[in-house]
Amino acid sequence: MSEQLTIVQAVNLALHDAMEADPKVLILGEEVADKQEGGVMGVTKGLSTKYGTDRVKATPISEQAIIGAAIGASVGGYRPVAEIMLMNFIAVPMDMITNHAAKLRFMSGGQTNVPIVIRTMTGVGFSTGGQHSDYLEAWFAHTPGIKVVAPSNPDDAYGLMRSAIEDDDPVLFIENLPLYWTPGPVTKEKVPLGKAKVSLEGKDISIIAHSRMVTESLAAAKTLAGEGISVEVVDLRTISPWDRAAVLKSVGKTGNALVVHEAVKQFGIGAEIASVVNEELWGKLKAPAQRLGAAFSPVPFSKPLETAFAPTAATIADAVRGIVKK
Amino acid sequence: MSEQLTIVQAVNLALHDAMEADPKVLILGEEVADKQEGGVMGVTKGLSTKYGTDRVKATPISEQAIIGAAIGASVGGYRPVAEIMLMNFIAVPMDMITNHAAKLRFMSGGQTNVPIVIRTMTGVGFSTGGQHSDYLEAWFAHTPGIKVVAPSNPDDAYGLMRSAIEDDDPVLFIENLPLYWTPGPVTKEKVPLGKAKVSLEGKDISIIAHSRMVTESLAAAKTLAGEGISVEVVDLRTISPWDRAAVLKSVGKTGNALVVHEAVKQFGIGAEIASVVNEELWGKLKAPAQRLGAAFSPVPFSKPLETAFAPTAATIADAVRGIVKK
Amino acid sequence: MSNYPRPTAQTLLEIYKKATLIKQNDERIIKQMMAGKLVMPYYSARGQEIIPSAISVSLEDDDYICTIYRGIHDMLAKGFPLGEMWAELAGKKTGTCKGKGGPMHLTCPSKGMMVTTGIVGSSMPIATGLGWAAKLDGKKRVSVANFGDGASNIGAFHESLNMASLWKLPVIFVCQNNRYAEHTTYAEGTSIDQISKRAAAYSMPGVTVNGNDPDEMYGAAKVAIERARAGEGPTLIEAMTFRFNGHLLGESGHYMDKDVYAKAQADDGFPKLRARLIAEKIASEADIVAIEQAIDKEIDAALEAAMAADFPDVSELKRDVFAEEIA
Amino acid sequence: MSNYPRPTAQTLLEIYKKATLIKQNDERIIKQMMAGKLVMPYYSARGQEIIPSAISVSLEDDDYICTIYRGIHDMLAKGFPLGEMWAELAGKKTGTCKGKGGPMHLTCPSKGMMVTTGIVGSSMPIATGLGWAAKLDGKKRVSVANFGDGASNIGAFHESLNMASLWKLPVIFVCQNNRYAEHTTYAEGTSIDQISKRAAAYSMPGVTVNGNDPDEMYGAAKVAIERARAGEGPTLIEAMTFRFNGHLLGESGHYMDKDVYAKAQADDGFPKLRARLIAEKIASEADIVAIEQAIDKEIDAALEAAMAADFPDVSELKRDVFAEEIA
Ligand SMILES: Cc1ncc(C[n+]2csc(CCOP(=O)(O)OP(=O)(O)O)c2C)c(N)n1
Ligand SMILES: Cc1ncc(C[n+]2csc(CCOP(=O)(O)OP(=O)(O)O)c2C)c(N)n1
Ligand SMILES: [Mg+2]
Ligand SMILES: [Mg+2]
Repeated sequence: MSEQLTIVQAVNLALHDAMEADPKVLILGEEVADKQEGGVMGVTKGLSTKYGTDRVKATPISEQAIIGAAIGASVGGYRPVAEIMLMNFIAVPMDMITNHAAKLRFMSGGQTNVPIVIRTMTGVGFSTGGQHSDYLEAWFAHTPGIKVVAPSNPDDAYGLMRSAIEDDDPVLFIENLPLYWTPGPVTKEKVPLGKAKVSLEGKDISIIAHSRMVTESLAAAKTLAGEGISVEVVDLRTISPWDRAAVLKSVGKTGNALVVHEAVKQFGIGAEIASVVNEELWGKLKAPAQRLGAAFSPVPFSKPLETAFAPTAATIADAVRGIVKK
Repeated sequence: MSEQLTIVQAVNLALHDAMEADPKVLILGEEVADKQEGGVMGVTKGLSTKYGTDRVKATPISEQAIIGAAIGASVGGYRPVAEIMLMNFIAVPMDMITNHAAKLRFMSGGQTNVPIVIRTMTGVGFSTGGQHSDYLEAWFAHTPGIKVVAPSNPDDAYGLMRSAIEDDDPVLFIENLPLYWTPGPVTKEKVPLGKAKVSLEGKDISIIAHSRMVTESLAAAKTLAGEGISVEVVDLRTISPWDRAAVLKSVGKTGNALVVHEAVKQFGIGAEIASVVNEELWGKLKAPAQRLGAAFSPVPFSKPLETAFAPTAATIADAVRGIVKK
Repeated sequence: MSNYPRPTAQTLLEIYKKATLIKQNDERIIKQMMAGKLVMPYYSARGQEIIPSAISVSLEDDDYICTIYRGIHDMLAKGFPLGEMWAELAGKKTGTCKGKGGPMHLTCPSKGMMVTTGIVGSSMPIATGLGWAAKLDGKKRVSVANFGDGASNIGAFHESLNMASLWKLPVIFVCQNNRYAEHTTYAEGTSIDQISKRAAAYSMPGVTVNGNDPDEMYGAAKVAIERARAGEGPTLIEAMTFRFNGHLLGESGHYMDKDVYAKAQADDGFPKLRARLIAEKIASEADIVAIEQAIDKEIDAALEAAMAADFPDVSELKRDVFAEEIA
Repeated sequence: MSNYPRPTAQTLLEIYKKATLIKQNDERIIKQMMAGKLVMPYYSARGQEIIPSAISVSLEDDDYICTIYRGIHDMLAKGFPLGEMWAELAGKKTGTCKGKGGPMHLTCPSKGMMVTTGIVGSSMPIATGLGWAAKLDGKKRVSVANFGDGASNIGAFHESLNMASLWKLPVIFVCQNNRYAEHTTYAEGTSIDQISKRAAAYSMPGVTVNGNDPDEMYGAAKVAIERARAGEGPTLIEAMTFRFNGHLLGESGHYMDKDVYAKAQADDGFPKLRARLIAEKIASEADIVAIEQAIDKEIDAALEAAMAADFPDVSELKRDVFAEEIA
């Protein structure tokens, strides 16, 4: 009884269900009300019409006030879901997120907490260039007090959003633009935060990925299967706190690890995961954990450069061959 | 002929010498002019009196405009040194730094560049709590287009500041509060960016550190020497781009690596360095590269917690014993 | 301002009691720090006592306030418990924040003291959000955002006032204009002569009052609070005042003009109110001395308990990062 | 506004030529995109042509401008070379930014086109810095910051105007008020009826003009530019206008009120100026047709060269990140 939905529809449904289930759930952000067409991608469509413009507020272009308003409302007992339209714009309210949302619970000794969800979208592929495509999850994974999730499919998008809204701490929810319209079954089951999922079982190597890179990794796995290389794909789903147990279990089994993300490789989240894998499975690995990420440059506009910038099924497959052949 | 100076004096001297050497060098930030006492710590003392308040501008509390003004002036041919008083406040102009300063050269295809230096101070030890003590270098090391340096002593502070100002790209210059008044010899030699320094030679393990953690590591090395453990300490000095060759050379020799930073361990810069060490020296290591960093929490106020939060000579020594004893 | 409601004798006495608590508490903190018994960055509000005292008499416990590093005066006026405050300043487990927050992050939701921030300007967007929550609750609750004159030049000020005005939120923006932002004079950082004039940019009422005068301060606050409770939206109040102990305790103060300082001392609101209470026979010298002594005893008790309490256990580093403890 | 300097017939013709280039270039970009020959996010400025055309006639090549994603009209008016622009839009190595920047980051320092940003509000702090550089140079050069009505609600606006006013920088803040911020109407995001009124919060002159009227736009810009060159400081100009192709090419436009749209069309500045030139005998129908044809040829040439050019080599990912190539 699971319907086929796109990620846009799955997130929209999760927001509808959450607002229905809990009157404390609020929505705010630029263009989010139906008067403004329910978000530039329509992710918040129907919410203001159904739940009213007191609970669903279209805001001015004021990212600091958007996150500040969400923080304040949450400290006042609500569960706001704030949209920062594109991930690069998250640099604007960075103080509100890292110095406040992530820290108020600790600094108040647990007297206050900030149950907000910050939705944002990003990803290369649409020629949007240097200020509209970055993956910046590493900044937040390095920030104690905020959780980071990034679904790769409609079912997880629904389930993670429901859990993120119910979580009592701030959650950064990263949506991938090119994946938005990919349909998939949605069971409407909540997906626990902090739990990875083995998307494909394999024997020779574990690819650890999230968001769109899971899709690319699965495509690479298909190609490699034809070459007799058996790939296991672990979808992190939650980047912080990440599922060490699941990753170590998988790599413990395959003996090889490749962490793939669309973000710049250097100082990206793959480094933490690779380091832990090397520390914990020392002696049991066939090769050191490897990482694949974007080039060390801003996101380029020109199509051939944009295509070469981030990992693809092809470059992932090459990386796997390089590791397994060793 | 090298005089003894504190880091405050060394940075101040470097700024004086740079303004003297190049009329295009400018200073801006809160309290930086002598009318406001030359900076809260006196780092910019004397500059406005000597070079005038057109070149040395005390600003309103407007971090976005401070960095924006520095970017604009640099695109207009100047070399501004902007102060963001404390590192946590760098979250406020995050958009200016990461979406603009770091990207304009690339996005313009090299037609423009942003030769600015952003000075900031931070560090635990003075009971300043959750919003005044964070080390956030990992955010910027993960951002292509901006360089990150963090001196551990007066000589490097002078030399790196001179080089940072002469560099044609944006440089984030991190000063450590507790180290400010430690005196040391200053040769007035410029220190090239991207070059690490072996602060202490040793045989059994390489500790890779920067800023105040170098001091703690050297203290740990002293203790360990007494136990017959010979420690090599590599001072990164530049965090991005970091000196892979120097680090790999040292670890290639000792066979053991411990990366230490005051920033939170998880997803910190130690993960990148440890990963590269494990990738490049696979098979030549006695143990996987290890990391030591701050606890996964905001910086606490209470003294015993603040002391337990970040690595110390004692915890570094323990970590080394744990690795070398294996 | 002539048409402002005026405080009754009873209210004036209440304001004076709050101001006395603030002043004596400040003096005690400084004494303890000088004696090396308290180690922390301290931003004294000596001179600004009347502002929160005259505002808080019109606030309920469940009205929200957000304040800044220089905010202990705002907290005490709002009823922040002395014992938990002193324990927090001493970094003890019995502190309101278990010693984790310290002076710049004192919090006490039961008194509506929701957020204290060390980041200039950041009290405003959060107080705006609390105003949104208050409006949704429909209980006529209000939200007060305290900030300084220097903070009115940061972006968060602009975004917050625009949003609060657009959404008609029950927020009172209280700019405590003490003429300096760290070592920078008002005019060196601010491009307009009075911050209250900036309210016009948001179609919001804006008023400048003498923050050291209980009549003006009480009246302006009362009007703004009533307006907010009535659902008519936010107000910007600029309260002119001075901070006699400089920005951060221990600084040289060289940047402060001697004459300006002397003139400010002549305008110090606290001694004036004390004298007035006696002159207007609202209280006798004896009554006032009794008040002062009672407060000193309260402080003695809070201080002693704080000093006697234990420090938090290091395992606290794993708690309150998230709801669930860090493994 | 009555005392504004008025453009001469010669200047009006110059303004019209710039506006024609902007309009025809916009139409050609859309045609190419519809034909699938250009793939990029496109924010058409159709309807806003008169604003930069009437400003630029008072600017020199070495005067600075910063603009936004919706900024090709500002660039062409400032003299941005068509060939390099088209090559950049096509992502070719012959583009001004070697294809790395694209439509949202077009740059051409030789024409003073220093920074194009895709981040709302961010053109202002940077233009303020260019104004500081201009002031230090002492060459009477000015800096123009272009931004939209929605951008006037973001913090960077506030910080920039305050700083530019304090430092008396030669900056002209040009708010192109096209009534919408993406799908949000002016009133849904802005708490005051005219953005120019916000200038008062910074003791800065602020004026609202009909941006579609070359006389008003030229006059207000001329006065602000002269003021800046004379070292008297910044000005905020709000130019009322409309963008007929919506926010992003391809959108539904449902959020736009039909009547508002129809009324805006009646006020479209371009056809009005064309008719006026003929009526006032500044140019004949034939002259104008000749201008239009000449411009079309220029665009043909630029477009063909762009299509024929090569894409940048992938190794370009390692260049221009830093001065030195990435290893
Ligand atoms: C974003 C940010 N920038 C700079 C600082 C450093 N700082 C702390 S207090 C202060 C001055 C604030 O002045 P004002 O707003 O007038 O408040 P006051 O201290 O006078 O009460 C500054 C610059 C900070 N805490 N946050
Ligand atoms: C900081 C930031 N927030 C949001 C956006 C998304 N966005 C792009 S254009 C736009 C509307 C801007 O409206 P306005 O300032 O009026 O300029 P216009 O597009 O109408 O010319 C928005 C919200 C952005 N680019 N940057
Ligand atoms: Mg002040
Ligand atoms: Mg607009």
